[in-house]
Amino acid sequence: MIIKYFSWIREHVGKSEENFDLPSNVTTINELIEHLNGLNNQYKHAFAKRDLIKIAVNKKYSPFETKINNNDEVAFFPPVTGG
Amino acid sequence: MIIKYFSWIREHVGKSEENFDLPSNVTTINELIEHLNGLNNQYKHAFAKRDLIKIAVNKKYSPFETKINNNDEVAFFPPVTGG
Amino acid sequence: MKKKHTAIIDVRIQSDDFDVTKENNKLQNDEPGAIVNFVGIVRGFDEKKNESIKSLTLEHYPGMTELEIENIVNESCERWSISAVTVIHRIGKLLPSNQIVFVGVASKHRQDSFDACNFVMDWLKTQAPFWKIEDDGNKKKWVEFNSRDNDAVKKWIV
Amino acid sequence: MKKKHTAIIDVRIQSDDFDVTKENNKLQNDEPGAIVNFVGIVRGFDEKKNESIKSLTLEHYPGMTELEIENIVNESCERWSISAVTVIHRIGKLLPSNQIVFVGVASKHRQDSFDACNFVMDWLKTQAPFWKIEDDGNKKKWVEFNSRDNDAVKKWIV
Repeated sequence: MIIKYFSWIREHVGKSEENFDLPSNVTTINELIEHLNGLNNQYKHAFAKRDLIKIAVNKKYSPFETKINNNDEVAFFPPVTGG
Repeated sequence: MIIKYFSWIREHVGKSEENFDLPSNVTTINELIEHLNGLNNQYKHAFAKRDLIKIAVNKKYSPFETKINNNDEVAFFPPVTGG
Repeated sequence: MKKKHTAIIDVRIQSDDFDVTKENNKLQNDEPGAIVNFVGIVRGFDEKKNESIKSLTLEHYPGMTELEIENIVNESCERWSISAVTVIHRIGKLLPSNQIVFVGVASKHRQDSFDACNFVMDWLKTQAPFWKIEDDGNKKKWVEFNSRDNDAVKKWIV
Repeated sequence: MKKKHTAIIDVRIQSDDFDVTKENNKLQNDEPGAIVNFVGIVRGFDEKKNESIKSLTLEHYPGMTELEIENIVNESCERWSISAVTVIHRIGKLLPSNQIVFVGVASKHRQDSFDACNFVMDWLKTQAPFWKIEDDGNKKKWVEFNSRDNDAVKKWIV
């Protein structure tokens, strides 16, 4: 799967995008975040404040409970500040 | 007094502006219209439809009952259609 | 309670066309974050009468027009926080697709500009002494007042 | 019941500046009587933080940004009678007084343009994936989401 990071989440994670092989036991966004948090402290730091994290699955806003699979594009970003 | 006419009221009256000596027995817009109606049919025609006549006294919207004197500028026009 | 009046107000009645980009540049007083423009355009077709229009000609009441528009703009400055307002209304002969009226409002926060621009246009339509005569190529007809415009101002009467 | 979709829709994400006069000319499809524009301007001062701003830089989510804005514009075309809509949002580095966003809506009747333009801006502020980082000359700070913007969209939820 492709995972994209934007704004300060990108800065915390240290990359804007990564190709990621989704483990078979990871089936939701919530589980993906838990999995990433286990990898290193950068992810932990990025995902620390859940209420400041927005999620898009295949470029559509999606909740933490969304089911995902290895073909999805997932993006994490803070609340938007354009306009 | 100066009387101004606009749009189709101007066309009916046949002039856009006139200098007019207000007779002493004419003290309101209503009386002025009655007085003008007595002068000729052009005024009568212009003032026939009261609900289509707007009045300004000294460039301010004013009702038919407004008191007027010989120093005033009075204007008659139909509902506005700008913009 | 009335707001402090510090808006820069510019009201112009002119036969010349206007350029929205230039007008917006002039509205950039006091660092606005938002500018809302209304531009009215002459249409080539009168739907009510099902007639095409070759041209229209606008007359107005010099002196009173400016006073009425300034009153409306002043009222908008009391209701909303605004940094600058420009109103331009053209007179004389205009052709379909020509610009006829411009209202530009600058403010810090966008909703003030949206509401004030809407307010100024609605009241201008019912209060500013302009009259249009339409020419369909054969005959000329004075445009009749549109009762929709009386309905439009009701939303501002509280 | 949904309105027929015949509006011409143009959504652009670009680093280049835009010219409102040119954009308005392009909006003159299907003889509109009314065009309403919103232009957002970069301010040189952050009132919340009481800090001056030297520049800001915008990043966005290519692909999703366009989808989100198109969804908002399509929704506006279903709610109001509109002939054309243009949305331009700039990205990259911008300086105070620079234009940052343009929403232009053309329609026959002015209230449709006012409401649709206001609607598109309100939803763009809460939904379109853009993020601003402000530079005050010493340090850079990501702009925080403004809760006013969540309040602003409430007026459209019926």
